[in-house]
Amino acid sequence: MTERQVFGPSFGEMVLRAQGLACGRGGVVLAEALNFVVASGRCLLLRGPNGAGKSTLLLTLAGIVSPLAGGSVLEGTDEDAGPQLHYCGHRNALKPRLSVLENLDFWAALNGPTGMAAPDALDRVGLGHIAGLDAGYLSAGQGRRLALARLLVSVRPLWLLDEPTAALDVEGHALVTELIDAHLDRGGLVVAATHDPITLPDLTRMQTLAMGRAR
Amino acid sequence: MTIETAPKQSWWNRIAHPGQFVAMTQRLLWPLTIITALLFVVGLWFAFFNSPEDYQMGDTVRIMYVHVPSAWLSQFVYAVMAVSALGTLVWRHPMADVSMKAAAPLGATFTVLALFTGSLWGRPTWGTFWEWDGRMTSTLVLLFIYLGIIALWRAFDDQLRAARVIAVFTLVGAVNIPIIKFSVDWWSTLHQPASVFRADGPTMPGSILTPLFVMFFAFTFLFLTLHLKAMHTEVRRRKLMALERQAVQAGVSA
Amino acid sequence: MTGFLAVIGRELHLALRGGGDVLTLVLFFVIIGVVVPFAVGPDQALLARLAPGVVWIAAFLAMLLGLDRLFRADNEDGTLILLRQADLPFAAIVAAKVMAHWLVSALPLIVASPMLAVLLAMDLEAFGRTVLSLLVGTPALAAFGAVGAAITVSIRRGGLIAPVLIAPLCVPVLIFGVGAIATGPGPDQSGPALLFLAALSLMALALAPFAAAFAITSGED
Amino acid sequence: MIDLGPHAIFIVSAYLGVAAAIAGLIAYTLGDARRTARRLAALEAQGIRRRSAGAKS
Repeated sequence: MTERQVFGPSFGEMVLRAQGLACGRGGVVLAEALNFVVASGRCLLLRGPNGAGKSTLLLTLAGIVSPLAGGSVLEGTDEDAGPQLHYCGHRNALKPRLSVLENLDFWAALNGPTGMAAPDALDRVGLGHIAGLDAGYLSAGQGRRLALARLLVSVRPLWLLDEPTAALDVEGHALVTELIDAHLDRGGLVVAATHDPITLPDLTRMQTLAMGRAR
Repeated sequence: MTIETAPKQSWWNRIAHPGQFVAMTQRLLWPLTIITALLFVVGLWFAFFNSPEDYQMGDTVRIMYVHVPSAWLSQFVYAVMAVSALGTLVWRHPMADVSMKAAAPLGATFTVLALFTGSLWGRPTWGTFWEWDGRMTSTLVLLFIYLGIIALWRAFDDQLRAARVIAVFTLVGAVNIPIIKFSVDWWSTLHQPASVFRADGPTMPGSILTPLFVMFFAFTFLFLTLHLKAMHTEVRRRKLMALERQAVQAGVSA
Repeated sequence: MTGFLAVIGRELHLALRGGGDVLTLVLFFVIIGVVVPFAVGPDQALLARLAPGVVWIAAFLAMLLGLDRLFRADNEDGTLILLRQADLPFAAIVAAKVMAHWLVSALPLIVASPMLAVLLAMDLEAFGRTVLSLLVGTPALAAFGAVGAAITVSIRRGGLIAPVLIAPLCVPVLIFGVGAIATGPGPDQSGPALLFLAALSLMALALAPFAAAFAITSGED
Repeated sequence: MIDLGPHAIFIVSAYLGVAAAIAGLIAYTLGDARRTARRLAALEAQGIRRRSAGAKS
């Protein structure tokens, strides 16, 4: 499990740039005047207390919530190439009545099966042995793993992860770190909001954005 | 925050700021009220003392003076809401949300009045309170659309989010209302030979038109006045909600 | 196209495997037909005259009842947000969902309608016309319903409000739907009515996915 | 009072109904305005002011 695998070609040079970004929901500003640059092969960790706007910032970057001011752009991508990001939120978007493999197959079909084959991805996140089971039987941690497998079956440069390690055990934490590391290896970008410390082997790849209403 | 360098803003931008909108239109409120009151006094005087009874409808023609303006407003208010909905969706104009929300109960009330006076007019004229006539039926459907919109406003917790969603529904309704009207007309002519409601047309003498016009303007100005006042209230309510939310937040971080 | 089919396939999968939902709707549809004779009396001639209207009302109510599942579950488990990052435009995904919704909520009703025809003493010709008008008209109901479901999806207890919102908009569908059957007295206008119904369905199907997608997008914002 | 003919009851009730509805509408609008203003004043009296953030206010 520890060998570094690089699947498919690596991405070109990309930069996620946010300028004067303010985000919030329901008319309440949660974070403002955010400026950051994330380059290919780098991971941005969002830190801060509950309610600091980490999740909202991720939703704003994903284009689901519109920014209150400023904006963000992923430079170096083709406008027509379709969505360039994977968003992985609190909710795992699993259908309990479909099997683990069927759940994953759907996302592969919808987002384009450009990455790993679905069974391989399940092996990678440690769910290979229960691929045929209904997703309803999965524990919270296993559901999380399945949600992470979705990032592997379709290749997209930018990952937006909201508490990726939530409900995961120690091995799971290691898995998240490995997945992020492998993604950075091929030139991907990661923005992750987390309370758990994520430590990549190469610390120079990490940058941190402290959020909170200390201002 | 982006720095705004526009030295002079157009009125359009100025009213985009809720607080300034209230400040700017506050002055309009009293003149509008006075105009409305005067129009009603004149209109009612014409309606009762200075208009003849119709040779066909007799004195019941006087119901028209409140029925027709109500019916007009029931549609005009929806048009106001539809334009505001466009303002919300296309220009993201903050006052458009407010206008849309303030108009809905007014429109529903005038629609109820149109139905109420229509049925009181129908009893002596047609001999029944309710006739499944094309116009009355489509007005009834319109009332349900209004009530649906009001229910929708009440169902949402977050009013900013509600505005955009309700704007979509308002526009869907606006596209649908002509279709509903057409289908109901088609349906009512299928089931009965001809519509009975033929009060308009060249047979109407000027002495009836005068009070009708005055009342028409009186009702329209009444709507404009109430709408403006309700918009001011709505702006304040939003400020209030923002402050309350802020108070809660302050309580958490303290 | 694979994405489009994947959405339809998944919806069908979920509906068929999701247990009683489809069956419950069909049951509801048939029960309305069973209840009507109790309410108006078992007079065959009267029932035959009411039958087209009753079948339409039953289909109308059953489809309104089934609306809520269209987006709600997907919204609650986070699928709806993810669908917006798919390669497919979101409106196309909504269109796929509307089609799937029609397949699992309208088609079973049409398949079950012979039962109502027997119970309500319809003759063969009236039954044929009813099936035809249901086939042409129910897509419009599904499309309008999708708009209502999309508008109410972000309301926590929006289950009841969507049918109330949508019912007035569906008046034309009901009018032309029953008009296309035309068993009553008066001039036979069933031909034009069927054409109007078809026009309504096509228009609703073309526009509703955009309106619904837009409503969902705005509701999340 | 002028003579309204045989249908006076309908005419009078139509006008009364409209008057009642409009009066209700005005009362509701004014009452709502007053209630909101009072709550806003109470909140502002507590010293809660709007931050400079928000919709560029």
